[in-house]
Amino acid sequence: MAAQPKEIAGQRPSYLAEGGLVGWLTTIDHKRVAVLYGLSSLFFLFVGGFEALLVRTQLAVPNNHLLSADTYNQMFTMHGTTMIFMVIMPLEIGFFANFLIPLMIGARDVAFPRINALSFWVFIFGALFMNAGWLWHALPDAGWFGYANLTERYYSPGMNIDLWDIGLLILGVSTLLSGLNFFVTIVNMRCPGMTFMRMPMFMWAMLVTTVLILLAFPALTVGLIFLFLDRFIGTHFYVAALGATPILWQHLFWIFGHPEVYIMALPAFGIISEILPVFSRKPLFGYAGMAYALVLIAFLSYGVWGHHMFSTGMGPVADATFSITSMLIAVPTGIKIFSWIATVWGGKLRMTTAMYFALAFILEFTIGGLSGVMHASPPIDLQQTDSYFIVAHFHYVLFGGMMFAILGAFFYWWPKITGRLLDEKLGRWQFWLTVIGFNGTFFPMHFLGVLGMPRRIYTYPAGMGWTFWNSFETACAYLLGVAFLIFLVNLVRSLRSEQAVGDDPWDARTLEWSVGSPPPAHNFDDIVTVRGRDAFWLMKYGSHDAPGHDSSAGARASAAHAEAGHAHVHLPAPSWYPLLFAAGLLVMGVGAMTWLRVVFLGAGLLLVSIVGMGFEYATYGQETEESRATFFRGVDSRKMGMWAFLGSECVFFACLISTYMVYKARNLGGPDAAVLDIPLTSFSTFVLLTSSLLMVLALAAIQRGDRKWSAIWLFGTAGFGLVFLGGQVYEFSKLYLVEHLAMQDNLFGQTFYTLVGTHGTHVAIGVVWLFVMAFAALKGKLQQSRSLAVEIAGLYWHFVDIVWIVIFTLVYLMRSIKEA
Amino acid sequence: MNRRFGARWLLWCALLLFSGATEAAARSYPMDTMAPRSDLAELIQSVYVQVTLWDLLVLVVVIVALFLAIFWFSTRFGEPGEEPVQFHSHMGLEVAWTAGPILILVLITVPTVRAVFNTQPYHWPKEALTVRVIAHQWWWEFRYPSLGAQTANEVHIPADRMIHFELESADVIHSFWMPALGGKRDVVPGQINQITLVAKVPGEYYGQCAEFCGASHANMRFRVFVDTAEGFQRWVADQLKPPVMPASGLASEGARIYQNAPCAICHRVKGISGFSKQYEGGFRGPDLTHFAGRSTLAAGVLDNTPDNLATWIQDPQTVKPGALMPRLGLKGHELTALVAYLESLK
Amino acid sequence: MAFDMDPSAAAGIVGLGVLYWIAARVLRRRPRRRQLFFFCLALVALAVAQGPLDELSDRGSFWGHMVEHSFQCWVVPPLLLLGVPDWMLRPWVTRRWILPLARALTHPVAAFLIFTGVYAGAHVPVVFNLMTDNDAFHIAMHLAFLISGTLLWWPLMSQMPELPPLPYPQQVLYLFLLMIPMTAVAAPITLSTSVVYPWYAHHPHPFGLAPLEDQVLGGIVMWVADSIYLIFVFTWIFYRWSLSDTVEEPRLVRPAAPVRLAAAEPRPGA
Amino acid sequence: MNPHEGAQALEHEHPQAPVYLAVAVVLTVLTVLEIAVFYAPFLQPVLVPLLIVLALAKFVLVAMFYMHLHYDAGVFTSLFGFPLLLALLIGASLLMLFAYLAAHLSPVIPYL
Repeated sequence: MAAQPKEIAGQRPSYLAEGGLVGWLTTIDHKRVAVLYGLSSLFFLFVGGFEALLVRTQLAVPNNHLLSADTYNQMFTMHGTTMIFMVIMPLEIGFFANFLIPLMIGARDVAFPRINALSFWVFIFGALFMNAGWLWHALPDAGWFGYANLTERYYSPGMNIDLWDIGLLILGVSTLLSGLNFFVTIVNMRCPGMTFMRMPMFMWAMLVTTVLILLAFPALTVGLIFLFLDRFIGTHFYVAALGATPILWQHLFWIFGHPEVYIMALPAFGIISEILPVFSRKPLFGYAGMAYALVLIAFLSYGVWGHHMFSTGMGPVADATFSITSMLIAVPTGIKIFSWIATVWGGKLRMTTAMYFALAFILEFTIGGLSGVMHASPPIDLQQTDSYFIVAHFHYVLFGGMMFAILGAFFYWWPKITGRLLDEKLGRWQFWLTVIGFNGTFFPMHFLGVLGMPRRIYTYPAGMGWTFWNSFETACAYLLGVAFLIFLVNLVRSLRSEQAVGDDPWDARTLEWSVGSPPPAHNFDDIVTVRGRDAFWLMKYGSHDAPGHDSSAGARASAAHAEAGHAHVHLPAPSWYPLLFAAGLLVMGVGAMTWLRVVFLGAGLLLVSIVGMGFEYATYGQETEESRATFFRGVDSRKMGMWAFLGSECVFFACLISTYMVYKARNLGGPDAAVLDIPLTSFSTFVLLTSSLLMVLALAAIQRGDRKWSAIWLFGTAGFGLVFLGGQVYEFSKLYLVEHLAMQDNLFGQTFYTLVGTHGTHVAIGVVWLFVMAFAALKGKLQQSRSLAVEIAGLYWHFVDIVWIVIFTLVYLMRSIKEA
Repeated sequence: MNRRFGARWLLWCALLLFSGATEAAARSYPMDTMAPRSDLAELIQSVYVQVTLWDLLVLVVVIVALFLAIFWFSTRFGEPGEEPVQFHSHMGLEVAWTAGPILILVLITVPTVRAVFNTQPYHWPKEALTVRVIAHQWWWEFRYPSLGAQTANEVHIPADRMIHFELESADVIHSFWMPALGGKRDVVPGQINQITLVAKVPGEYYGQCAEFCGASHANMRFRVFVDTAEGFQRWVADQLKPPVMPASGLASEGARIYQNAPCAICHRVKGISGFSKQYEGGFRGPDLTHFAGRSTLAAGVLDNTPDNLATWIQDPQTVKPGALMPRLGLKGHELTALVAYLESLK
Repeated sequence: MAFDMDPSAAAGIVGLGVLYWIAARVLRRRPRRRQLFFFCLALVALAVAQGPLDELSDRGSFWGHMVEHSFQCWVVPPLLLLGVPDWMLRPWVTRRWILPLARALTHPVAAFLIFTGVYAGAHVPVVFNLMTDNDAFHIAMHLAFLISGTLLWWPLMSQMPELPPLPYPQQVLYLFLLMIPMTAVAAPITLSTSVVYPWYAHHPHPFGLAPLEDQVLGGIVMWVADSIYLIFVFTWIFYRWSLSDTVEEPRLVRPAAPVRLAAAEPRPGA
Repeated sequence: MNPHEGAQALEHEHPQAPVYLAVAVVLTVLTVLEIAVFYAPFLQPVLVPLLIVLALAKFVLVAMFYMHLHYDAGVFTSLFGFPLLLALLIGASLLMLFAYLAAHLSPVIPYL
């Protein structure tokens, strides 16, 4: 927050109070990290908007020469990637969810504060890395989805696609980590009394979103790793000449792609489900139905990705199946829309700007959803896909849906975040300009789609009947630009104003309004007990004779009690390691584009920051009283975090193994699975199984408090791990030198080396982790109370062992099975 | 990025209003997806209309409910009033608005699944005319294996006869889209997709590549000429005739220039220049044997007129940025001679 | 459809009813009206399965046979579990040597494996032919379906604290894992191009269906009916989960003064 | 997976060494069986189902005992079970989708 909001008299010290530049660089308070996310994504919002205006101006008239072809391709690609990965997701997940989750569930902070800071720094470095293309006129230019073999080195030789590939990998790490963090926070750190069915609906939306993130991003990571190997090492994962097929990229991308659009949609549903009840003074209609709709959308979203690929010819059976599942997903969305209208029905509506945006959301999102149902049926999709009809559909869903919800959220939660109200008059101006500009820009795109204007064309001939609508849209697009400028003015003016706003200006219903606005650094003075849905509304208007109601009349204890409460709260200290981790990742990315040794430098930075974070706090691995109080049936957050991470690793290895089995039948020539050496790998399997045994013995020893034996077993496990790695290095070199199985010219070779190599890398990471543990045990730092650290390392190690069991069977023992 | 952006901005605004008005009057929409001219397109159109009607019904219900709710229940800001009834669930209502959409979806799914299986037949009658469509980076090549004819960017098909398009790609993923004659089908390297249709109304129809395929994706257009049976026979006969060898005059001079210029490396004129053996590069240009017979030039970007041809040969990059055709540096008399020769290849 | 039921099935249904009545008398407790209703519904469903459906399948209709199996696996056991109150089973189950056995059998993994074994085993051509050829084995198979079906539904619907049901999220996981064996059994039958079970090849099929069409219809009954059925069960589990949480919800008291929400001045102290 | 201890799972009832050794022995036996099945000529026709069953058994053993799913709260089982189920569904559907491509579309013909 460049302009430090002036301290208002009588205001308790808010989270924005202390910390200069160093305070902001090392902060791990979820509210300050959220503000950092908010600022950077607002900046990228205007960058994306600028790219959109360039695209619209180029299309204003036929045969326009404002932008050259490749500049236009770069602009529309960056508009898509920026708006999705650097604006909507960071705003919804990094800014609003990050700020509000702990406040809404009555927690002091997120489950892993340092990972929260780390995911911000990784996000900002990834975004800057991808946008570095502005300097050399080499921005990514193959569309936000980057379909295969146009992204191969042969067809896009420049560094454009490298920036996109590595940038997305870095952004993926950031989103995956924040998803993991919020999942554990919501499941594990709800205040007493707040069961799943009493959480605010925004918490349900974020819980389901984090599950989607955890299980969708691995598919994108696998696809990007294959593209990275294709472009840098010369493998042919998507090149048809060697028997591979570019359709594999489309499958992997859209397995991530459709859950991704729900990762963006569900937080917006949550925001709307929070705004509507407050300004209608009525509880949300059909709470159970809404939660059920969220869960059903999440489950079905993994079964619908094929509707992006109807025109690639997957065959009638696949088209019919994906069409049915895609239409099924419209049912839960219908439940939500009707429930929102029922929430507004019969209420006393206060038409603030936030309410205007929420109501406009319902209308615009319905239009977008219904135009979506049209191309869920394959015959219609053959006419509509890759035409401007699709552009109209997803802008109605993304802009009319997500952006309206985000703007509504800004107007609704701004007093909570900054302690000031956004000006309603400016807000009204901005709302009407946005609605007119939005509908004017994007509704004619339905006509252009029906009139056959394809997507992503940098110019079009005259006489096709498209010119009028394109010019009309460009004019309205500038109107939108003006609306967003008004929004910026509104934000800046409110930060400079002196106007003090009470803690609860909207007489709202959820817990975050029970603390001060802006809230103090430690959120809650004493942990709240919740007795029903809309916890704060019950505190204000609930009957006071209900059993178990605490003595203090209102939610806010008296100031004196607050001061006392303030003292005993222990806030974790700021730390430099998240910034170091992100810097290490950035250096690795830059190294991949320049020299290999820079990659190793980056990896070193990464290792230092991880080990540093590991031992930064004296209580690492200990379950403090504070953290145990609020756990979900006594389950430790760190263990739940590891299990969630292993869950997403399951999907990661599933994609890798399916690629191996799919490509095994398509190998055109050269050595194939018959060259694999079974005796050697059988020995490796025994080695890994024994290392698992040693691991659990080490854990048993630590839990008994036996320091000597725990060190011995840990060194034994790490040693056996090394033996396994040695076996693998020997096997790879024998295959490469003796059997001439190379990655570059053999489809089986590349899938085999990638799959077993990735597993080998996981084993290597495990070995390093175990050696660090072993030395810590040797030096006495791993007491019995910190046995959880060894248990978590054990979970990771056993998971790596399980994956090897699957690989050993599917790859080695079934080598003679030809067709998968 | 173009530095002159700021200065010329106002000019565009003036131009917008003028061109907008004239354009709106133009009636012809060549790429209109709602004008079916083949059995495949009519099948798609029927499902299109049904689903759109169901969508509009649901949209009307939502709009009416929403605006009624807004106008009946909104209050002036701060106006006192009694607390609204805090009802928050009603089982009958919730079941209704779950069952309703499911019913509508069943009514949509039945025609959709039936249309899916009709539009992708596994096998087609023997007498269907097979047309091999080969997509290159930014132009289309058409071949008639049973007739031995070959053309580029313009395909002729007989009306009222089953046509079986076999789609192959020579480089990246493209998408073969003829809005009037049926949906699009991606052209994926490594597999042969197919579209099977019977064109009903003779005429000239526009088509364009729909899958982003690089710099000049926007300039990868093609024309489909649906001819009557005898019109198609006449066209095939023309295509099979050997190329015209001009005896004298400017055209013959152009022929000589054509032979020793690098044109012959990538382009083929039957009988005069095959692909030279020593050129291993995978790239090939369109077949120019009957170039003059085509109405458009450079994959539907320019009309086939001598001066358009001259601008194209002089500098292909301005017409199609990223085009793989090099700038030959021909000028003046040589250029007009070559143009005359090419225009003589009827 | 003539209602001539197989004598052993008739005896079974009446026996169950009498047993239920005697147990209620002996333990001198009346089952709740809802439980009685569900139990009668279970008996009716069993009668429908053993009566007309069994007769239809005897006349050679494959899909009729599959619907009968679906009744025995998906309809009768849940109704039985809803109908039989826990206090009626308690004296039997809590015997010293029965409880560990019951605990092992109703363990989710065990119940799942037993049901999958029976369900998949029955559809292996060899076993199926044996079933169609000799009636005693056929009846034994149907009993096996009923028993393994009841075991399968136990972790989802048990009312006995000694053998508790699974927590709700795991019930959903248990349910969706169930889709895999069902698809594995139904898919080959539906998609196979030849008649899998020879007994149906040379038997006349009612409603004029060809043997292959009958088989595809039977396959679809198993595949689609079961997956749609499971989505309804998933909805029912979610609904029960949402009911279980809103235990004591305090009454709302109307605020005394009408609330003036002018944004400027702060709200009166709570 | 262990509902019998009711909702409040006992966090600190750790299995001791003998349990682990027993599991290790079973795992080793299963691995030896797998390799034997691979090399046994008469088992080749039924190789795939046998190997899958053995691998599944080892998978469940390691997950239940080494990773304490048998002893810990049920939430971890769901946390690991759902993604596993999703992984199976994604893998199966990718295999079926590409099997269709291989069966119905003619292989790569150099386009010249």
